[in-house]
Amino acid sequence: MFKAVVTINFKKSILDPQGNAVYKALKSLGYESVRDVRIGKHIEVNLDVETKEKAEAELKEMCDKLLANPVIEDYYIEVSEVEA
Amino acid sequence: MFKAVVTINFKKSILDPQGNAVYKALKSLGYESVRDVRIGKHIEVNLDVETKEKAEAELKEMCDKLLANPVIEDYYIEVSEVEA
Amino acid sequence: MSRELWKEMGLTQEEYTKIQEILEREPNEVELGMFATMWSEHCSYKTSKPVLRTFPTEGPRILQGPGENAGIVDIGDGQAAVFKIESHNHPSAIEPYQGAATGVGGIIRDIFTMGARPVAVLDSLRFGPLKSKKSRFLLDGVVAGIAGYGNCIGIPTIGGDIYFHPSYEDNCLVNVLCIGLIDQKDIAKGTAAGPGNPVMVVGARTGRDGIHGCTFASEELSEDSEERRPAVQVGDPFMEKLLLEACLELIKTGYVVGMQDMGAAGLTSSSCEMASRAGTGIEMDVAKVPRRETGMNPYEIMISESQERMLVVPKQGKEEEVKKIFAKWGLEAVVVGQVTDDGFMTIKEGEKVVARVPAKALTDMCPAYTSEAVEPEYIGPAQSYDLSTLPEMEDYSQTLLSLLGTCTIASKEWIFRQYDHMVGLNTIVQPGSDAAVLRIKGTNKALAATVDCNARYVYLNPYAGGKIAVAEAARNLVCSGALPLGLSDCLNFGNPGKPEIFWQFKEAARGMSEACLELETPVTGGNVSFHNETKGEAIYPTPVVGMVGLIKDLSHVTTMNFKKEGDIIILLGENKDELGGSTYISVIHGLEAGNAPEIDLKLEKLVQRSTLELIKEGFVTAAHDCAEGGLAVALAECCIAGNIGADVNLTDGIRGSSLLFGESQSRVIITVPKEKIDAALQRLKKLEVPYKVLGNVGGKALQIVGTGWKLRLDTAELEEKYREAIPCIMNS
Amino acid sequence: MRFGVVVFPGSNCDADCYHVVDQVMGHPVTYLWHGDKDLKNVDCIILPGGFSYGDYLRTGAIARFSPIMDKVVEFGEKGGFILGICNGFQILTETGLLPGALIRNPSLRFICKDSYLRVEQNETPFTGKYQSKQVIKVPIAHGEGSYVADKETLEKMEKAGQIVFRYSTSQGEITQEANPNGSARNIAGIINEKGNILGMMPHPERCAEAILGGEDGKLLFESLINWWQGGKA
Ligand SMILES: Nc1ncnc2c1ncn2[C@@H]1O[C@H](COP(=O)(O)OP(=O)(O)O)[C@@H](O)[C@H]1O
Ligand SMILES: [Mg+2]
Repeated sequence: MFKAVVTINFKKSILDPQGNAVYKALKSLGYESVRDVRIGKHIEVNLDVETKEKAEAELKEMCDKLLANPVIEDYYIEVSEVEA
Repeated sequence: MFKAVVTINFKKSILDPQGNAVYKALKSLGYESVRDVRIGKHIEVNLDVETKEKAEAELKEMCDKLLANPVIEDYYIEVSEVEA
Repeated sequence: MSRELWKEMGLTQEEYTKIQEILEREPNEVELGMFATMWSEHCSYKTSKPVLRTFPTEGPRILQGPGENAGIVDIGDGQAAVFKIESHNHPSAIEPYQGAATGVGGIIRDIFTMGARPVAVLDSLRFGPLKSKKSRFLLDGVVAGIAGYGNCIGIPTIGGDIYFHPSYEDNCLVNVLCIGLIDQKDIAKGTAAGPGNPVMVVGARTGRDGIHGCTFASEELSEDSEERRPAVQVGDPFMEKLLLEACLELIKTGYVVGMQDMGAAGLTSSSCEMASRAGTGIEMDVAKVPRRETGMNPYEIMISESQERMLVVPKQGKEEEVKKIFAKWGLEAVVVGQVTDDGFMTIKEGEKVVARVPAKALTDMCPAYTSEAVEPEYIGPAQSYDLSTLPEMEDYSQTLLSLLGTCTIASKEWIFRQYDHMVGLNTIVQPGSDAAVLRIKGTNKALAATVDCNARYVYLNPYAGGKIAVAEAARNLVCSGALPLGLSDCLNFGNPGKPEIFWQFKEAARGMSEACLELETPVTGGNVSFHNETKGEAIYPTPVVGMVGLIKDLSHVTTMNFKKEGDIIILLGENKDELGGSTYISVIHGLEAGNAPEIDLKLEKLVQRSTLELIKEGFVTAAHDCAEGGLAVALAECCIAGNIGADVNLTDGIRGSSLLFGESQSRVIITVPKEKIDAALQRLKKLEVPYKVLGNVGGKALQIVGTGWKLRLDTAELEEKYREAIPCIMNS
Repeated sequence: MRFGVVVFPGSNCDADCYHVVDQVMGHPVTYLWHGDKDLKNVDCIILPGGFSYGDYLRTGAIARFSPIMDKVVEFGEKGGFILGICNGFQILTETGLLPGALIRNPSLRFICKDSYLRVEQNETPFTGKYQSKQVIKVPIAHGEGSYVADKETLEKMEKAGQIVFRYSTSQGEITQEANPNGSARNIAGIINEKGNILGMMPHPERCAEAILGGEDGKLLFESLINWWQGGKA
């Protein structure tokens, strides 16, 4: 069994309304030291495949097809083996 | 400058509607090997503080106060130093 | 200047030469970018203008026709309705959620720019058939995007229309109409009058969003378009809500000279249009424009299409007051320049002048193109297709069920349940009827609104189809008890450079104009979306009509659901043996042929006037127009909505299929209580409108008896077919 | 009875609540600005629906830190009446004035429609004019209205009679099909232990006038005013 963690963020130049709102909220709560906030998705997928390579390949496909929106988002995949 | 990555997930006991929907969608796309999907938030916060300890402490406070809702969510913080 | 640059920006040789003439020198990159965006089809209407000029735009109720950010009609008591429709087709095809969401955001800004409070949104959608995965993906995303933006900002989406047809498979259409309410004394315009007055940028910060969005909208979609994806922007409805409140608060102070939203071509279009309208110039420093990203150059700042921004020209000396109001709403407001009297757009970066162009050159001097118009070859054979030889279907009940289960006819609940259609506490007729109705609080009046266009008719006969689009919209309003006031149109077509497409465009507009004149519904504005084609295949010509009407007394509000056992059903208008362009021949016989239904505007007007008269005189308990699927579908819809059956006799000397499913125009079904029937019939005779008593409301089934045939279905069965069609496909 | 409607950035049912109190109920009402700290001496605070702070991060999460909210919490803890509708309910759970949380509808879609509610508890200041087990028709309009709480909390609330409204069929049956958003135990509205703070996802202000399709929501406002004027629940 493999566990894949996919991190999805807006592309750098794309407006991140959520991140913005949280940035302002943190500032108004008095966290002066905050410079920047970006909010993305954290997706954990457990996969029952034989090899890490297979898991990575499948995940990449899933991201391109469904999980991420390549028009506005970048994604990053990390796969590790776990106990079944 | 420190960069904190906060990962926020629903508690195990809470049904994750988005994870569920994505799980079903992946299955219907033919990804038979998928066992489980959980969807959470990935928050990146850049902080201008002196030490890693300070960054971690501030982040923990932010999570308890605002970023996560302890009734339904767990969070996990990772801080690393970055170029200003 | 490298040759490639102006070409890359989408300008023609002729245009480039003209720019050189105007400036009497070579333009620099910033200037070229400003010209390229302002002279794009999307902003300049260079191809469509000569045709648009033929629309009737004046009338006793028209306070503002085309030319401003939105049209305005007088609704009495010193109040006015402000409305406009816009397309966001290309962005939605590429990123359905954000494309549709930012489309909603854009049109809402056009309304509050005029000082009006937006009170309703309607959406007009076209997709490929839902059996395709891509179409389902697009529908899902577009609806979620409209919901995401409209619900968040708190403006109800009260209606719309939607068709599914293969011609939209690669070019979906997303048109959005927004309506606002205003006290006439508060009307603001997009002018930069008064040299010396400050020019302020308010709202969101500027980023590299949608650089070249409007040139993008003026091209065909191709594989390349994927590369152009940065043209897609992310909307921030929360920001827009704040902007809306701040702008309306500002207008109330009386400090505003002019205001305009930054839509396509961003800072460039808003500033030069405001200056051009006022006959002034503007000098501004791009270095003062608040930015979200670092390292943006003047060119990028001038043409960025970042959302949720406005340009405001307040009275001199009121800058601080403006800032205070925006600060209250957590927004930035920054003086970036001032109005001048030299007629020039002078753009600086710090002290350095980076562009200097006459404002009017950008807005008015783009060469106009008169395209050639040639009747397409398909028209002749399609129109003369002999439909009289079609085999008559035996089982009309089954046919009716099939039609009710066709996505274009079936209930659109799956869509409008995702829209908050109630917020604002004004929606007194919710989506699902002919037109949506909004009460106007504090008065006894209401507004009705609808969007309509049957593109199959327009495809088969653009001239008739154009007329029908206007007539149907007006008819829908009348059925709700409203007097139609005016319309805003969104003309979605293929590449106008093709003589066949331009012919469709011209003919449709000609038909629309005639109908506007006859029905007294002038055009108050609109939008043109060309280049809706992929690999040379154009969409069906789709001139969407968004129309607004006034209900003078709340007691006139009428809905389509059959109400009471025993009410008498009357058909106004005439049944004809027409099947051309009908949903019936498309669904049952797989044909897109025949001529569009005939339309006699005099009869149309008479039917509409009579319907409205009877409503006002209190005779009518339900009214519904006959549209897609014909009389049988219209009757079924009235039964389903009322959860009650009907008994109907159809004894015209016309074959059953035409009688039941033909889409002859100018027909309205009304019901009248039994005790009022004699008086009602007398009224109808006096009005000299053709009518027929069809039968009465009651029971649990819809039964229609003709000469030698009978159709009978339980309302429960009708309802299931009608309600389940779209959810069944979308939720699987 | 004096009402105050809190306006957060992004509130969009604030004017609707104001309208109902003012025009339908005929009682004094004032807006309370999120950035202020003055409750203007009101007797009941309404936290209206909408998308405060865009509902970014989590619904109601950011609104909870508005300056006015400190005062609202204080007011509630002292026994003042608070009615949280939709986003207002979400804010109340974020502040902890009400238990549990609201998460996304399982369909992941926004739902706007009439829903039937069974009145589970009519012995509160907000519901005294309803019959026990009366079925009322009140619209919902939300994307995140699925109520969750741990079992212990749910049990405790059941016992204490804190569950005020449940989604039901038009006949008053509590079924899965009648539950539009997957809420635990069909919960549509709850009250705090003291009985002065009510949170609900459905919008009573949207059905307080016949012209809008129903008046079932009006009774909620009437109940409250009646209680205030000394009538019994
Ligand atoms: N895209 C949509 N968004 C919102 N409401 C819609 C949409 N499409 C259709 N509706 C609603 O469904 C009802 C039926 O629409 P339609 O079949 O186009 O009616 P008609 O033929 O009378 O114009 C109308 O009330 C309309 O507002
Ligand atoms: Mg209709």
